[in-house]
Amino acid sequence: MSATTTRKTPNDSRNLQNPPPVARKRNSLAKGHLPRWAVPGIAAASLILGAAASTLGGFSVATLAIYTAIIFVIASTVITTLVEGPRQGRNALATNLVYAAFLLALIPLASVLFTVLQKGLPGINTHFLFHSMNGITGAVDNASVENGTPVLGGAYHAVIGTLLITLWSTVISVPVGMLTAIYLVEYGKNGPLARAITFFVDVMTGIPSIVAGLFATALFAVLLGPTARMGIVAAVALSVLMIPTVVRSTEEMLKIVPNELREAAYALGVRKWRTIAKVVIPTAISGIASGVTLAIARVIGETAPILVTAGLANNINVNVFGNWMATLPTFIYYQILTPTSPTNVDPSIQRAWAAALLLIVMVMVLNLGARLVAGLFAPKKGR
Amino acid sequence: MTTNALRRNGSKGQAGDKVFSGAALGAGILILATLLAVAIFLFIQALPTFTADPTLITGGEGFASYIFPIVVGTVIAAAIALLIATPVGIAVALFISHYAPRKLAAGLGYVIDLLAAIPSVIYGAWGYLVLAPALVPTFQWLAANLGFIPLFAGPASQTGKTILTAGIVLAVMVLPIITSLSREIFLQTPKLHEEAALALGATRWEMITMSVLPFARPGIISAVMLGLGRALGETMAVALVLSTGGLIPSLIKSGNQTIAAEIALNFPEAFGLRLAELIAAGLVLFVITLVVNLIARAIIARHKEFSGAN
Amino acid sequence: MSKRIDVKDLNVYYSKFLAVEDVNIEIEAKSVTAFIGPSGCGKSTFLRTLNRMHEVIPGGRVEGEVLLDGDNLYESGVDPVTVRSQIGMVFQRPNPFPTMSIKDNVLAGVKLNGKKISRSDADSLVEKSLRGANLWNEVKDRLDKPGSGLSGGQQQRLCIARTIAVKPQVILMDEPCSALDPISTLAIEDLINELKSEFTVVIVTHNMQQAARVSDKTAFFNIAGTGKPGKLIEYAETATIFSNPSVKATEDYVSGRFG
Amino acid sequence: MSKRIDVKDLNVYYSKFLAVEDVNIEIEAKSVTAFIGPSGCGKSTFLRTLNRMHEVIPGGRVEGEVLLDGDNLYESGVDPVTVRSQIGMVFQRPNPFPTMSIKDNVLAGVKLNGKKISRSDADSLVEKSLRGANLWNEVKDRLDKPGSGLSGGQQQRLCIARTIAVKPQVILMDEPCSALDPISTLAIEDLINELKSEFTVVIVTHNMQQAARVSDKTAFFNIAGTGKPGKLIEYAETATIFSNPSVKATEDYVSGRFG
Amino acid sequence: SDSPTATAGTAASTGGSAAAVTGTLTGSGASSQKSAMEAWKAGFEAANPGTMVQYSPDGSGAGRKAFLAGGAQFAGSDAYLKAEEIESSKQVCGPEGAFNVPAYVSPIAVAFNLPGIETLNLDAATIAKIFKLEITKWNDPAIAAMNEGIALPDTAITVVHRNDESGTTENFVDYLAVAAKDVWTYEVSGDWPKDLASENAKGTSGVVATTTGTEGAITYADHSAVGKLGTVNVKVGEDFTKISSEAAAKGVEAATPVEGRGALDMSLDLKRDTTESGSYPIILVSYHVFCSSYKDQATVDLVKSFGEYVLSEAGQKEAAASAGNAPLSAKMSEAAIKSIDSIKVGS
Ligand SMILES: Nc1ncnc2c1ncn2[C@@H]1O[C@H](COP(=O)(O)OP(=O)(O)OP(=O)(O)O)[C@@H](O)[C@H]1O
Ligand SMILES: Nc1ncnc2c1ncn2[C@@H]1O[C@H](COP(=O)(O)OP(=O)(O)OP(=O)(O)O)[C@@H](O)[C@H]1O
Ligand SMILES: [Mg+2]
Ligand SMILES: [Mg+2]
Ligand SMILES: O=P([O-])([O-])[O-]
Repeated sequence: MSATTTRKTPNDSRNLQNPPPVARKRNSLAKGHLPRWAVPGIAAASLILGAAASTLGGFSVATLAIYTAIIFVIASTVITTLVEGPRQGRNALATNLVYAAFLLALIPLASVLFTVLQKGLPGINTHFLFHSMNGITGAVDNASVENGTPVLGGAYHAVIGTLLITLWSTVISVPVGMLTAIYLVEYGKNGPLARAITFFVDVMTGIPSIVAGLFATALFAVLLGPTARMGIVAAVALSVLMIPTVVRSTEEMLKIVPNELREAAYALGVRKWRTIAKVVIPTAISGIASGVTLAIARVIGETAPILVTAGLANNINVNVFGNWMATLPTFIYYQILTPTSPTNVDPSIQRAWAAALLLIVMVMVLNLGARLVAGLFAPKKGR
Repeated sequence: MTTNALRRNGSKGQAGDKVFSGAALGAGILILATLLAVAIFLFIQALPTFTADPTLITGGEGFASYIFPIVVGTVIAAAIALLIATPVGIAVALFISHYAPRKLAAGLGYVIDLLAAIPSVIYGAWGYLVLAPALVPTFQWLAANLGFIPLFAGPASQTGKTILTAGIVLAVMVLPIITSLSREIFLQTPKLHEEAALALGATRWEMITMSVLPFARPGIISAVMLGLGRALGETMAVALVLSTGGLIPSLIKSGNQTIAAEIALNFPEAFGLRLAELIAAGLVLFVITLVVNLIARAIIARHKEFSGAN
Repeated sequence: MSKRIDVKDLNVYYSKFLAVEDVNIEIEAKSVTAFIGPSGCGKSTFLRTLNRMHEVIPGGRVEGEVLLDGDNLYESGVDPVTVRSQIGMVFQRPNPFPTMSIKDNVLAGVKLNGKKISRSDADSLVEKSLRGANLWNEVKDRLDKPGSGLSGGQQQRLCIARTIAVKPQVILMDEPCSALDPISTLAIEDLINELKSEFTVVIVTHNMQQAARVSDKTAFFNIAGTGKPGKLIEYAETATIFSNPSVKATEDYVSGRFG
Repeated sequence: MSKRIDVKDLNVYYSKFLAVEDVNIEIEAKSVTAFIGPSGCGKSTFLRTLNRMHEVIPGGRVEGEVLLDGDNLYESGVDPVTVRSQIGMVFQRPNPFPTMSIKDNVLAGVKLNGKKISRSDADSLVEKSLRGANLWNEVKDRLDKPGSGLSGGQQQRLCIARTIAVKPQVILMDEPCSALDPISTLAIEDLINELKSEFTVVIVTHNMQQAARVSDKTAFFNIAGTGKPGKLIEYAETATIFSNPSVKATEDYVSGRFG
Repeated sequence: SDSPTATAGTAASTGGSAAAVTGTLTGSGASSQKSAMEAWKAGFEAANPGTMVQYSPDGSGAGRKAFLAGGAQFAGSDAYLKAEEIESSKQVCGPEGAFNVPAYVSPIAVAFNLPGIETLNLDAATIAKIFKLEITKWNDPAIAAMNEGIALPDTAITVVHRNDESGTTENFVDYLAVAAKDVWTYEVSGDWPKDLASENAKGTSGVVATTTGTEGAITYADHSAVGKLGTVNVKVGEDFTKISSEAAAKGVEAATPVEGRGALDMSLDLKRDTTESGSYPIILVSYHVFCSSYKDQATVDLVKSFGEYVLSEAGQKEAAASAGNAPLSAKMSEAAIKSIDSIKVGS
């Protein structure tokens, strides 16, 4: 029984017509709680101190931001601890660090995106988007630099190659990866085979991409002879890299589908495979979709395995079963590392960054697509 | 014995189950077979290295002394990457799942996922064009003030192309892998358990440590392992960012080398025994991954009884 | 059409742990049978063996026979799917499918098995089942909304509707009303009485009044102590169990003087 | 020590949906108050507003005041964490922490407060709380096993033990016994009677007998129809509600003649 | 569209060659030839409609390996086939094996980043000492002695070398090992000596970019790629030779054929320590490797007509215009064309 209220004895009537007590004391539940202005206040103070500290050791925006952030994290943690106690202090620290981590993660993203946009945007035009590099020689680039005419040649052939090779590797990896994950979660019952697969899938994540490429090359050399460089070989190499990501993320997502749902379906006389296909997978689809997207993003930017499997082409090739193919990463790679004209590298560099921008946009679109798909099937409630 | 009525039409539709479970099993076995094939391929191609005269191996002192510094370099780079990416990745995932305003969260997750969309060549180019020069002052400061620690022994690199820079680039590349997988799992934490913690008077952070993190623990470890795989196997970004060299403890001088980059840098010109050496290096990387995963498995298994699933 | 169930010398295990021991029971067609007993005595475990849902749990296995109109559920060659489509089940915790709308939840048993059903048949089946579960009025305007948006009681009734919709021959219910208010409970009890005229119903309940109200026969399970197996102590007409049980433990339990 | 709760003009929303409208109620210290009413009428929703657990649900918000001994829980500057550590809650569905052992589950709330607790104190607290929840005998040999391995009823009792262990000033229980057998239920009811001498207890129940047995006062909530907000219809001494209610709907409900 | 230059019209056909050839020709090898190869490919395909040339710049080693395995019809290589490789080529090329012809000459510049200084005079020993990290300041007396009148800064020298195995490195260190044999005692290989720890980068563009971004840096790279960096005039005899295509061509003239090779083979031993004034000794000769016989006439025609196009005046001019390399002398081209002309159908 707290003595802090002036309330009279409780009354039994259901209608609370009594006016509220006139002189209410400060809310004892709010005791030891920082006022609302505390956070902005500490932030402002940190900014001032941060500015002071950074001017001491050579002012720059970066040091200002860093000092301010550090001072803010420490100060708000300490003040919260002093006023609200250690538990709230830890909570405040965790909150600060979580926010700081997010901002920190944005820095490289912003920097990379800025770099790509700054260097890539000038090169994006319809000529670039819809033409290949066929017939573009150093002389052409030299001419466009010397005459100040627009850069010729584009990434169309590489876009086609990227789309086709990625499509084929997805077509190979997603069924294999998802089925494997299904085996692990729904059928394997943690038996020796399931444990072996889980373990080796993890090991598979560590295969360096170039080794995957060499492996695919060797495999097809055995099957088709030494000249076998083509899109499908690259797709197989990428699949080796993609499958473990698909398996792992799908497995994790399937595991957290509650057993209750499986039981509900079984009890309705639904076959196991239909339960998996119609109940378990739709429930986990959002996570699976983002796992697959991640896996695609993981391989769509690969260079090394493409070079040894699909060669390099300047012209458009839509046949993954014959002739060489370029992809955006190999295109970027060679435009940067061995520019078309060594003496005038700017056109190549511009094409490389424009292609990088293109690739990022492609993955973004893919990502959006996956989200859309996931949204259509995902559990209708939840966050 | 009378015929069992339940058995009569029992097989109807059972084919679907058989096909499906067969396909699932087949897929699993296919993966094992592929991996076995990769291992055999690596082993056969690497074999000349192990039988060759040690003086013929690069460095002239046998394969072990050739590979040892690169293994250490690989481990250093991957360790830097994971030391940065794991806490940041988990924190970012938590930010998106439990801190950010709900309406923003999905969009923010998408933004971070974008990091995964950037090809490694671009990370490499960004690393040596933007990041490395930007880090030079920091390296110089570290050399001047913390130079007594061998890790920061000076003189600092003029170009900023050091193993630390490579590690940071790898961390950025690994981050979205850890974040997006962890985030999905954090979001799946049963509401019941979160509410149980909150109703006991837990703060948000306490709720996270009581219900979210324990639930997500195996998933986090998997995510980190996936990230580790990427960090270990990444070729092009390291090849472009790192100014390679022999094994040195300092993280802010040029030096060190990773297996994947060693392969990528030397493969084009490699021939005969040198090629076998590089493939053997790939085999070693394979073994490293195997060992690390064994350890991770052991950690997960130790807590199996208390796993969050079900 | 409904069928009888005969259980002979049934032992139920979780891996090595014997959870329920040596049950012999005969459940008549077109009757309601209630299982009662203290928590942990194996009522749920035993109930699940009646439609082979027990097998779904890792390590779950049985010894003995369960006969559905003389056909052994556990005979080799019997497909558990066939068994379960004839013997439906409602669980203790409501578990609607979160990815499906209310309507699709009701139709789940039909649609998930890939059976074609016309739109109008589907609509009338949905309405009939939801009415049967006393949920129609509350959800008729939001049949396309997700089932997980309902309150606990509403969710459980949705699960009952879903089970009714597949028209099984036996319906097993594991404390179906423990999340329901008295009105819904009464409706479900009425429903059970209706179903009885056509189907065989087995219900686990903690509510003695409910057992007394709905069941024709009652089985009392008990457990000697932790780690010991649960056993069927007494099985008789409900009236007998509640008024004149032959075993002391039963009398103690139903009168609340237990333990 | 226990505290009283006064609720003034409370409206509870899920985003724009008004789930509970205009509740005024005074809950006395050291008393047991029961909330009854049909499913979906907002009992759980309202109960959650009493310790700000309502805020945890997306879109959940309130208008009005809830006073704990005169201090408004919803005043700006009040930390929900403080509120919840004084007002504990037991949920409808058992929710032990799956990654913790039985013992750690009981101690979960206690450990939060950062106070160092000696091994022997901890052990005795665990025993006391588990005994209070009538679970001690069943689990005393496996305190280090995960809590998720228990049966439903056992899990719920574990959650009650966990809440008791933090010794809150008010305990809110949302159908705590709906998953329990009569013996455990009786034990919990006895426990509530004991707790009453020190704490304020608010319990949601569908079981009229239970409300009659344990509560001093009873609040009857009702809902006019789907989509309409739930309302507090009548609040009075339990004896009055069950024998001589002043509103017709209450009488219909408690006598089972509702709807 | 596959014709981005349609409006530019640079790849004008210069009239079809005698026999109309068709088909796809596959090559693999040195990345340094990529730019020139793009020019040859464009010129050749324009002159011979119905042909396609695909060249994968995987690296010389990979190219030779692919060629020897039958995965490519010709290889581009920064180093000629060694005797044992010619031996093993007999498996795919028939009893007479494969042969090398020079196709591409590239002067290697020693390039540095010192604002305001465009050229420096250095002799082989000083260059070797700089790259050996013995001379560490730009105003070192050894440098100053050869560069009177140039204000050398007190900047530290940052050596930048290739971190990938490379033909450029091999030719550069070969020059150091021959012309400054007292100073440079390391084994000649495409890998930079492991003991010399300094800055490095991948590829020609990598070292150039790193050098351009680091004041006081020095590197070695294909002359066409050094851009605005300063270049070293190398001491040959008593004079300092400024790097140029002509000086490089002169450097190649001084080379002698490798002994013990077949009649078709045109592998060259470069004379790094030539004293002939006006010739530039740090050069890289890149070869095309062909089989002396192919399985069918169509392939023979295709290979011959491409190989000869590369060596023709038009081909060499196109390459020089695109890749900035040095053309082969007329004499050498003629000899090489003669070798190619004798390619025949094998058994
Ligand atoms: N999945 C499982 N694995 C191992 N043991 C289990 C499992 N589920 C239940 N048990 C044990 O089997 C016994 C019977 O449990 P069961 O759930 O059938 O009891 P119940 O009578 O339904 O109890 P309640 O009334 O609480 O639902 C208990 O001792 C329980 O601990
Ligand atoms: N998370 C939510 N979002 C939106 N509406 C909700 C949510 N939870 C419950 N509701 C709605 O609020 C109303 C009150 O629900 P509540 O769960 O409080 O009822 P209840 O009286 O506790 O029912 P029961 O006896 O079944 O537990 C119902 O109409 C329900 O559909
Ligand atoms: Mg049960
Ligand atoms: Mg409720
Ligand atoms: O042409 P490189 O071998 O020096 O890359």
